[in-house]
Amino acid sequence: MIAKLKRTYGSGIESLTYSGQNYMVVDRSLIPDILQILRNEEQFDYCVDITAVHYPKREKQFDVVWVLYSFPRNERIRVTTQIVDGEALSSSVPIWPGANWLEREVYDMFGIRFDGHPDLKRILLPDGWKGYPLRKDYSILQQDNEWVQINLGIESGQ
Amino acid sequence: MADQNTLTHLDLETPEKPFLDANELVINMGPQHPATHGVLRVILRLDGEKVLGLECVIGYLHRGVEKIGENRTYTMFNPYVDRMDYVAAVSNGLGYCETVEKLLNVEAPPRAQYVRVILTELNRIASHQLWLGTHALDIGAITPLFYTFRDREEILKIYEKYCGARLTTHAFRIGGLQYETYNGFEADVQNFLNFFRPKIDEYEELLTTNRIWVERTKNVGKISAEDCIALGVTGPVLRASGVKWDIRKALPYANYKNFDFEIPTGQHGDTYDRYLVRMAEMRQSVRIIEQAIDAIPEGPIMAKVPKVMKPPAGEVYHSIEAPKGELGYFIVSDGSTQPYRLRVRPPSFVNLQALDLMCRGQLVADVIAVIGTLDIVLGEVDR
Amino acid sequence: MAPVATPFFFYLLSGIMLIGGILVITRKNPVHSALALIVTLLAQASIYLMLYAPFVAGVQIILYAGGIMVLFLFVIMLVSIDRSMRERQFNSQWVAGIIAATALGGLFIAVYTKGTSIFPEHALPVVENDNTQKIATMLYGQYMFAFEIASLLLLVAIIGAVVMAKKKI
Amino acid sequence: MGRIILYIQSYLSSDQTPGAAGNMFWVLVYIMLVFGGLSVAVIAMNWLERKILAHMQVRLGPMRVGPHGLLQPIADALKLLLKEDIMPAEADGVIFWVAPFVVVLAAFTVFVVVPFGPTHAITDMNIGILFMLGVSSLSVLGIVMAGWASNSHYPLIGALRSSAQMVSYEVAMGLAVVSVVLMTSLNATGTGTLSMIGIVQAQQSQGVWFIFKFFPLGLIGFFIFAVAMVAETNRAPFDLAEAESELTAGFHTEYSGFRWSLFFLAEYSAMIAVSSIAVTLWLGGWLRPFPNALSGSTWDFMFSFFPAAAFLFLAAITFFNVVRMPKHPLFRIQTIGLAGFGVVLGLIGLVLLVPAVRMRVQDIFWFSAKVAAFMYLYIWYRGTFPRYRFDQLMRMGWKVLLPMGLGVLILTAGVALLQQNLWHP
Repeated sequence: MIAKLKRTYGSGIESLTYSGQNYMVVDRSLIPDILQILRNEEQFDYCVDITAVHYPKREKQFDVVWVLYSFPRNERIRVTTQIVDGEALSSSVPIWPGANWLEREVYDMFGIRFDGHPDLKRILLPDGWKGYPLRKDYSILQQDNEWVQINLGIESGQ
Repeated sequence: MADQNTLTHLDLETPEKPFLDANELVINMGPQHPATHGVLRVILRLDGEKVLGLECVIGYLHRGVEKIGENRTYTMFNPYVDRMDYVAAVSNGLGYCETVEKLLNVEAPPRAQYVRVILTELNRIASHQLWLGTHALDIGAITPLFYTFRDREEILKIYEKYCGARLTTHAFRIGGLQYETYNGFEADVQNFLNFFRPKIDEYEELLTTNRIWVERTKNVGKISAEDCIALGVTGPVLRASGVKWDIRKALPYANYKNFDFEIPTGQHGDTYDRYLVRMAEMRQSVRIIEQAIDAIPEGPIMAKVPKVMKPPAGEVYHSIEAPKGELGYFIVSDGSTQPYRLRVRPPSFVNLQALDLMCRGQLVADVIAVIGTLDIVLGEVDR
Repeated sequence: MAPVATPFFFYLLSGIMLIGGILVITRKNPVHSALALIVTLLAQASIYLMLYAPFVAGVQIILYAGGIMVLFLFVIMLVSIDRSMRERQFNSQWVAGIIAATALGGLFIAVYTKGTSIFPEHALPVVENDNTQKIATMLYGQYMFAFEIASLLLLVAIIGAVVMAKKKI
Repeated sequence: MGRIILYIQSYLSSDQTPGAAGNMFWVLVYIMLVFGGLSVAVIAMNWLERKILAHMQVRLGPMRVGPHGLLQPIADALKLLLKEDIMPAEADGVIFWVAPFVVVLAAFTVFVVVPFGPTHAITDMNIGILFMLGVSSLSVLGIVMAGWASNSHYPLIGALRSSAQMVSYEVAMGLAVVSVVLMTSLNATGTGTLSMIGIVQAQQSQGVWFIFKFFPLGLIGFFIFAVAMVAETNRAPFDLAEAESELTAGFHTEYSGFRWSLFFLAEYSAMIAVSSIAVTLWLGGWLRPFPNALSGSTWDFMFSFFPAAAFLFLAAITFFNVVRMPKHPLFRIQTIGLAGFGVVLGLIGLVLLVPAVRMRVQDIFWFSAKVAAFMYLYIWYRGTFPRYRFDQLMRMGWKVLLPMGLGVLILTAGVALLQQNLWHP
């Protein structure tokens, strides 16, 4: 499967295996096509998870990870891509409606935007919150002091 | 595929017509509401009592578990996972320990595996019992709650005897178990099974053929198998829609491949089928525990793991079949003592997305039934 | 049963009725008006009781106070109260009001001054005990036809309401 | 002074209710007795419901305040009286304040015509049953007022639900009642009665409880009423108006303290009221079991010991539990309290043995016993049934009970007509 994809898209795809688990690193520009093909042709009909990893020292700061599963093939695969901070990805909600909240959470925690998402807003944190807590430069003790003071009427949430 | 048209976004902030002027009514359910199982807030848009659409507002219980994970060592983080789905703490622990074991490339010894299966399946029963009690309570039957809590107590007693805790058990360690089973563990579990088998019949006697129960649950909150898969819904909800899929069978973990059990499925994907599927799952769990008790081997309970865990750099996604669905952990290691990134894929969070679809066109009273049947735990949704 | 303190109760109930009636037309909040109307209707039912007409009193309570007024309230409560409070009330029909009031007043005065001859001199014998039975025999005997016509009319009204309310039957 | 005593005594020899006899003194006494008894019954019901429900649900229920939690209702009442009475800022003050009183008034006024015995009623109205249905339907007003005045969504929905429910079930209820009124007309004169006492007397003279009359018509009518009355009182499984899992507490969500307790009081007295209607109409009211089959002075004498026996039995149970109390010194006060309670029950039982009391109290005992059976049913329903959904409830009211009621009414009329004309020309 990956070989086939590689033939079509060439060097944009890198296939890797770690601890018996397959994953592929895909160039950002190929992501919409690859996901669509995985869903429609390769029968990866279940989007298990979407998440991101922050590498502040890299130039392309974020890894965005899709965990996909195929019921007919009983196979799991991860698709990873690297993007620069501020870059937007196209939303995969049209492909898997279940990606809705998962993308919202990625946006909430990392500030990665998804174009074409029907309702991209914060999900776990309150709407007016500033900052993206799962970025590495966001300390574990940090909070949006202004929000806490205005909305909770206390000096600090800690 | 879920019909995109039915899932259009609703502007709930500004209803088209002012309150009380016409049929449409926007009502806010929760975050303090007896039937939302915690601090779920649901904004309902109603036409009379018919639900036109709803939006979930979550995050009231957000504790930043994933951020904490990045700032704790692998061992230190282990107790935190118990606090996510606090109803099924053992399952959470199993998933986490197995994922880290995968990163470290170790495997728990057979005896530990068996004890893990026994405790996890007991946990599945306890979780389903709690679900049954609260679900029935939401629909108005108050008695099953007390029956299930009475029986769940017996499971909690076994946990307490084994590891000292009842709810947030922290029963497993990376690489196996911390404690050898206590004297009479097998007998206790066996006694529980003998005690519990007739109790399932008792629950079923109260509800399965109860006319009001059937009327309240049949054809309520229907969801098709395609919609389930498209929305990523897993666990008993998926199985009740007719998909025979259970990670224990599909991608076996622990030593589930050694056990003989069935995957109960439903056909209609309604609340009643989900009820039947969970009842059948309790019986299957009893079956698994019975086999495990008979086959439990002697031997070490802990694999060789270093005191200071430094998994090699890499990333691993591993998931287990928690009582609520697929519970996944995605851990990125950079070779240090702390995970570089720790992501939890909570079943409740993803399943909760289906609430909107399942409730449209139903009545307010059905929203309650559907929230109950999704079996969400807000500690896990919000993390 | 021997009547006790009849004039006292009569004036008490009439007073309640009058106050209730005035409140009905003066309150701006329709819910308050409806509730005042219920008070009036209940006082009226009590006056029926004093007149040895228990059946009428019972029907008054069940139908008017318990049934119709609940439906009234139902409708009023679903209407935006805030808006109706702000709206100008329809009390500008002074001419029609004065004409109606004068006519009614004239009628009352005429009955009060001349009308004593219309009514029998003495009070009717107390017939409390089989009063209800009498009504039954009258309704289902002498006035059977009228009664049935009335019920048929109501049936038509019900069907009409259902047809109008339901787009699809 | 002497005249007053004469006035008071004059009633004792009459065979009428004080209201019908026009004796104001005894009317007042009866009002006090009925409402005092009602309050005690509500308090007892509160304790019983919690205890019985608890035992159905494998738990103990109140155990701390007083022996076996006997003083719990009193403690709760005190707590409610002392609680802050909160009124939402946006509520409609006057209506919010008046609503609970309307509900209580409606629930209590009904008892004016409830016949605890041939002479044991405040009054006997010609339109007794009509009055009961009418006044009890007024409690809808209180509920609607409460729900609207709270100016909040849940109470409003609760009020709408409960009024729609009560108005719909009243129809089926009325049809069932009319079928009974038809049955009362099967006498020489051919006229029936609406009077509560008259209905029981009709059962006495026809020698059958109306539940067994024209079997199974009476039974079906009773069944319709028994379902409708649970819906009327907003109790499980028809407790949609206060379904706590959906509407938190329905129309009384915003109420607290004393005014909340008024709703509570009204709910329980309404339960007792509708049960009294059912008992009067179908179960022979104050008549003892088998008044015809087991007639004669010997049987009368035997049955007259029932009240005393019941209380002595309760006393015996209490003493048995006194013996079973833990012997720990901490439980001394509780043990003594329970023994005291048993002594009170026993004394009541002994008083009931006195011939003069024995003969007079019988009717009240049988009536209360039948009502108590209904109260137990109410608790039992609550312990077993899930809650109906609103559309199911309406479907049941309009599409099941109403046609059934109409059918029963028509069939009863037909059978009665046949019987009047063919068998007794």
